[in-house]
Amino acid sequence: MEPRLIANRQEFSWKGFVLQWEWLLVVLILAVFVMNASLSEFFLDYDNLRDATMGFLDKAFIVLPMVFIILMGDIDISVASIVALSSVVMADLYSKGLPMAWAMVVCLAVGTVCGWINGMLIVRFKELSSVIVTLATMIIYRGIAYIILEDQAAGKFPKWFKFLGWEYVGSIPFILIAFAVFALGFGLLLHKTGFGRKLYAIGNNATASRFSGVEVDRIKVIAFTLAGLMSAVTALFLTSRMGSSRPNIATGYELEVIAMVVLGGVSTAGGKGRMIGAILAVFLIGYLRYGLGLVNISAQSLLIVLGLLLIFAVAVPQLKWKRRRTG
Amino acid sequence: MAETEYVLELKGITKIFPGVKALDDVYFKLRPGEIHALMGENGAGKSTFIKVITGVHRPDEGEMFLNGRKVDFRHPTDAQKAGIAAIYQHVTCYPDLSVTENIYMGHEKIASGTKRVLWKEMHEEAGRLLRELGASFSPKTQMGALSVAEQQIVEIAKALSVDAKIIIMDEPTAALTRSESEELYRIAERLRDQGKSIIFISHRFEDMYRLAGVVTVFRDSRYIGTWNVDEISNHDLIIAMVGREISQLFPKKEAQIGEEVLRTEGLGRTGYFADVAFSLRRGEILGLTGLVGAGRTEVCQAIFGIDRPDKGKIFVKGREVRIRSPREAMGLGIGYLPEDRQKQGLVLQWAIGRNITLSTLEKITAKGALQPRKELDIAKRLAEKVGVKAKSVFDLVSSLSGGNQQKVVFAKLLTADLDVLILDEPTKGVDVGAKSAIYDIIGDLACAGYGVILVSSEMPEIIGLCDRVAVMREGRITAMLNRDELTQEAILAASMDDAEQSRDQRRVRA
Amino acid sequence: MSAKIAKFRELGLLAFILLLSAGVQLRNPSFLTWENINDMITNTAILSILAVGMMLVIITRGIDLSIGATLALSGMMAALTVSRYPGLHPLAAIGIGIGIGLVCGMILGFLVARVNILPIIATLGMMNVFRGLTYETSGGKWVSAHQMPTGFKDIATGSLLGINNLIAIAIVTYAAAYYFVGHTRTGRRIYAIGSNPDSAAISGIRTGKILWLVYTIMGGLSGLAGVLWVSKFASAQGDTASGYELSVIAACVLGGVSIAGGVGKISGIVLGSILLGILNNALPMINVSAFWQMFIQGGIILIAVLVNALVKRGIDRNNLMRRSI
Amino acid sequence: ACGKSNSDSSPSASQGASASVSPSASSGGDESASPSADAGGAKKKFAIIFKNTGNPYGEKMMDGYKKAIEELGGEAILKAPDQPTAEAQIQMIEELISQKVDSIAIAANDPDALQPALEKAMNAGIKVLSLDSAVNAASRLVHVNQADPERIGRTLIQGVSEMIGGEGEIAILSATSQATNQNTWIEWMKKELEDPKYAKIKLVKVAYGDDLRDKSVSETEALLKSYPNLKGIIAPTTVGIAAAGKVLTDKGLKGKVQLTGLGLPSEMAEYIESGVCQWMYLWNPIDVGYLAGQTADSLVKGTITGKVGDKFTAGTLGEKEVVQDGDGTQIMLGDPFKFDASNIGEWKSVY
Ligand SMILES: Nc1ncnc2c1ncn2[C@@H]1O[C@H](COP(=O)(O)OP(=O)(O)OP(=O)(O)O)[C@@H](O)[C@H]1O
Ligand SMILES: Nc1ncnc2c1ncn2[C@@H]1O[C@H](COP(=O)(O)OP(=O)(O)OP(=O)(O)O)[C@@H](O)[C@H]1O
Ligand SMILES: [Mg+2]
Ligand SMILES: [Mg+2]
Repeated sequence: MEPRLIANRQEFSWKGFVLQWEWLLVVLILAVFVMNASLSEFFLDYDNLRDATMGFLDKAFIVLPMVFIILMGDIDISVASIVALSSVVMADLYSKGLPMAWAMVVCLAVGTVCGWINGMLIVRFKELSSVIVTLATMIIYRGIAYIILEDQAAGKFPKWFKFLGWEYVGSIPFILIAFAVFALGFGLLLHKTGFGRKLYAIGNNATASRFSGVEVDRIKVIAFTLAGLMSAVTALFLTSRMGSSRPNIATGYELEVIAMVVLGGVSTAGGKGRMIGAILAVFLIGYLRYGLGLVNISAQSLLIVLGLLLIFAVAVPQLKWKRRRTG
Repeated sequence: MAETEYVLELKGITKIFPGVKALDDVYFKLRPGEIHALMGENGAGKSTFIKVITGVHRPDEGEMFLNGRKVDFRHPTDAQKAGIAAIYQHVTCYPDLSVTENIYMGHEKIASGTKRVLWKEMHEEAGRLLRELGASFSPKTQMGALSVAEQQIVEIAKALSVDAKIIIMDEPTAALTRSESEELYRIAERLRDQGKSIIFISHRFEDMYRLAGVVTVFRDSRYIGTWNVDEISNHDLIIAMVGREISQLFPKKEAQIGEEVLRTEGLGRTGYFADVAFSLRRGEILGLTGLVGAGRTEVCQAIFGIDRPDKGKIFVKGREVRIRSPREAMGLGIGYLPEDRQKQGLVLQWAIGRNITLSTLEKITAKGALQPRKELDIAKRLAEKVGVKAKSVFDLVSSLSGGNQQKVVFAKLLTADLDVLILDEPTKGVDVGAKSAIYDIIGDLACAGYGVILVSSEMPEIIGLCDRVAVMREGRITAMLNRDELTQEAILAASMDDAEQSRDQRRVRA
Repeated sequence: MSAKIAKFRELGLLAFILLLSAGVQLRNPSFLTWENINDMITNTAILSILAVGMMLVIITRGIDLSIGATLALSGMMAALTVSRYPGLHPLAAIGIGIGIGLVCGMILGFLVARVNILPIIATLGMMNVFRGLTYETSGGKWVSAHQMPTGFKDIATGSLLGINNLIAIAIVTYAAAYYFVGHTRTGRRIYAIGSNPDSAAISGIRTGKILWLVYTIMGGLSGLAGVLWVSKFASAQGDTASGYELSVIAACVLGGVSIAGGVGKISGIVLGSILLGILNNALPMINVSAFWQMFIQGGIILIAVLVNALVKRGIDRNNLMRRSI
Repeated sequence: ACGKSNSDSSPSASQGASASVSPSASSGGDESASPSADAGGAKKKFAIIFKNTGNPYGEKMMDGYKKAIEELGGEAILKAPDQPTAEAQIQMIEELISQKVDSIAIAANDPDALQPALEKAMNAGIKVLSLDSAVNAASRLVHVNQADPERIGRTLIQGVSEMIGGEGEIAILSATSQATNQNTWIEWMKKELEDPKYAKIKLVKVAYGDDLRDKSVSETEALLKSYPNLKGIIAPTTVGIAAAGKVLTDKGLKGKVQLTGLGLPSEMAEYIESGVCQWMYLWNPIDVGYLAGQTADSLVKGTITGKVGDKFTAGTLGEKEVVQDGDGTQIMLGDPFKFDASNIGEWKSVY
């Protein structure tokens, strides 16, 4: 049979370039900047813009692995509890005399183990969805945090620990640098490695991935473990920002994180979306909140704005798609 | 006028799917009280045509007349109301619901006043329909608990439950045993005698000769012609369907048979298969056939590490191995082309290139990073090798025709260093041209020293391509036929039991 | 075969509940008294009413995270209305609550069925909106017991034929739902959509309409629950029932409703709600430390779902063994 | 109509009968009466952060704060997050630092967790004080204390002892196990119980209703069943005491089980009028906010620095003095006010 020639170079398409989801986010961020700048004289101020990132980046570390998990069509609602548990363990051990550096290592280890347990339960019990498993572990992990610290707060960390959440390297907040490094790492992992490719494959078609030799279970466990680890990283920064720890910290973070991932264009139906989108969403929500905070908008109005933004952002591509299908 | 003569008439129907013209200017006429066979190779467009009639798909061009009146079905319910019922090829069941509900979903019996669902009546009626069809399971059974054959019977009952003027059956016998088929013939004839019209699709010639008065043939999405069954010879019919002499289809290439690469001994998985023993050598094509549901796929997937067998041994190149995952199987040199290419073989939303390299990402990874250049080169080379018709490796797989999709799955297999290829129904739903191309590829692979296991339900394919054939029935190998023993009769005899009747009952009870 | 599994599941859950009750009874003899059982069921009534709606939503492969907010909004609106017009008939207050809930549900249904937004996102977004509106309408105030007419408070404390109204309403809801999912065409089609959406489309079922209906029902029930909640506790707050959706989902899951869709029985969610009700009631009574309560609760939920999964596996395996191969 | 009520019936312990603390004042418009600022425009900005939004107690406190600030010609910024978390309050503090406010008054969701954020604010020259629930001494210049925790704890025990006739089992229904205010009060209650005169009173359990209605109800019911001889319940939290009142009402236990604690008059009016709860205590949140506003202004003006012994005139509340409080300093509003059937009718519509 005569071989047919198949191109392996892609022509650059302006349409494809322009129609990327991320542009919508960029436009929205610009809009937020313009709006905020016109609302408050304090918004366009280098120090303020910089310090604002310190306020909203703590949970952004969880956004990175959550992108992986949602890409695969799963979800992890236990992350906030993992933050609480690993933070509480760290604070408790430190207050019992463990050197701070070791306490931080234990914090990361606790988060990793919690994530790993989630992952193992999910792949070992395929008949249970990740919603149920992480719903149960969400209660359990926070429950353990309560058992450990009871009604106490633990803290009085060494001075240098404050560095994580409050200090600058040069004039750039350390947390921003740390986030940039992690974001780059997770972005490369997702877009440049076989691991990332497999995540997409699983999200699009887990069965076909398995039949193609992709170690679906292993990858799921890794993704959930990463979510645990990054929750512990969040715990480090959040604990540093609060200067102490309690079992009830990070309440409600899971939904905020999921909202950011979804707003970033990552589809919970699995298999679609990019890291950059989620990162943009972090900044979009962060600066929107911050800007509205500068004009002291009420908490309830802020809730409504954020809810509508989420709906609007996911509805737009649906409408576009529908029109294309019918027209 | 023709209005009185035909209950159903379709003219110039064209249906285009993204990338595929599934129907191209097709004609069809159906008389009352007629059993009309619709034949054609896989992918000829038969099922699509049926879905046009039942309002699932809307044609891009063409007209449809019911009793001489022009109709335009926008929704399956429109067709139902017009008295058309269909048994679809791929079972469309609700696994979580009862048999009764599966039969009546969409046209439940309800009390006229209270709108209450009349369970008792439906169960009784369903029970009656099932008894008529010779099934002995209760209508209250959950659908998901039934075997494929039993589910097919439910589908038939579903079509019968609507008091339809026109009944369409898309390969209803594919999963049935001979006695079950007999039952179906009887019912079809009775319906015909009541003045109903039946459109009947089947790949089995015996079905057509036993039942149909008229046969229409499609080929490559086109209408070829309509004949009275007793007026056309078998030979001419095959030429009409295939477009050439069938011997051309299977150019058996003689490969060098080498050492043994795969052997199983007493392989078994509780509830699925037992005592499966065979060996495979380099260059050999081993056929694995039997009726649908005989357990062939289960055996293949057990060897490939999808499910774990709980008894027996597997030897690869003489060494006993335990295979726990597809990845391990591939590491040992075993590749599997799955039965359902859309669900198991491909990531449909992805481009050709990515699909091809999915199973061997390690090969295109250097220092942890994927090498896009290398990836695209490999994809291009393999796509060209198996002859995918596409513009570039960036074309989405979902835009390809079934045959081309299947070729992409083949290309995936070729990326890895394999010795054994297990091909599960590689020509299912593939058009004629692609089919012969696939046969070519299979022949080439054998020549290149792969050991090939070819699972197929198509008799000519098995007979034309294989060196040896294992026939399975109800989870066991019932015959191992050498090339010189290969006849249709021998295979059929091994796939169906003489004491079919008693076994049917046993299986249904299980 | 699987029908048997379902039955077995429920028996297993029932056995678990009985064991748990026996254990609690040993530690606190006042657990299985008529009064306590009555209290327990009354306290579980609202949860179980919501579980009915949630079951329908989950059967269609969806989820509704907004019910806590819908409940708060409709409860608040009903309370504000009765405090402004104390002469209003209690049934009218219930009507207002249900009406507001229905509107919320219809909005969600529209987003899910028409705009095609995934349920988890649509309900997450609207959860924020409804919660924000609750604060907005109340202006940060609570509606307290003394602002509510006695008739309104009697909705929850009064009784019907000797049965507390809450229990009676829950029983009526269950009976209606039982009839609806078991004996009406639409009810059965909800299962069909969850079991196999593609087949449902081929069978001529209007998927969009039914999805819309399901979310509307969920909204209506949340609205009803809102009025009952406010009446029971004689107080309406902006943060009423925040996070309650998770308890409701847990009740459904414990009751055997499958997140994969298509599966769920009224009897199952009754048991699921009762198990949660017992946990809420029993843990304070057996004198476990407040700090252990959460852990025990989560642990029991996890054990219950894991045991369920294992039991199901065992049964599947048994069935395979019985096949004649 | 009840605007004529004078200081005797006012929950404010301060002697000056003031418009700001009388019931009628707060039901009137809250913005109109403010004397205009110095026309130049550079109004000083005073911010208050309450625990969470949608809490009438907090709304009243913020009203009082705003009242004071506007009287003094400043600009009041009222903030509260939607969830009562320290994390959200940290973000709000950041937002206020960016806005270069002059003072932040905060009712803290966590005494320690705000320390780094508040230190940053103080370093930026912002005068920080806490009110209602304190932050630790290092995070504030001064704390505005609604009432002495020792007095609250002891008074509640004295109250319940009087109600049950100095004999029998009692239980405490608190908010969350984390709530620092509640925990301090409970400590003092236990200390008071050590007095031999309470020998016949036995504290059987401290239960936590988490400030959730449903949980508080379950916990109350469990108390009643587990301790059939229970004579009294102390609930030092607004949601808890109302939930307990509801349970006692529904179960017809009026007179059999006594209830007291700290509650909002509006929430408790029903149960005080019916006699389920003979009396309970609270301070006037409007006054707490008002005093905080006055204190903030004095801190900004430099009248006081937050050191022990500083004195200033807190508007209609009169002269106030900074006193020692553990490591830090505080300003006391006064004793908690007792609400009973005689005065509840007047207060239930106020807060
Ligand atoms: N929904 C669809 N989208 C895209 N292509 C489709 C779709 N359905 C069918 N096709 C394509 O249309 C062609 C005709 O398919 P059809 O199922 O009608 O064939 P068939 O004659 O019934 O074959 P078989 O004998 O295997 O059942 C095939 O190439 C198939 O891949
Ligand atoms: N009711 C039943 N009783 C016994 N065995 C059953 C029953 N239902 C299904 N099975 C088994 O389930 C398996 C399903 O068949 P499988 O798909 O593996 O067979 P197959 O031969 O590959 O069919 P196909 O040709 O469709 O690929 C078979 O092994 C069959 O024995
Ligand atoms: Mg077909
Ligand atoms: Mg098969």
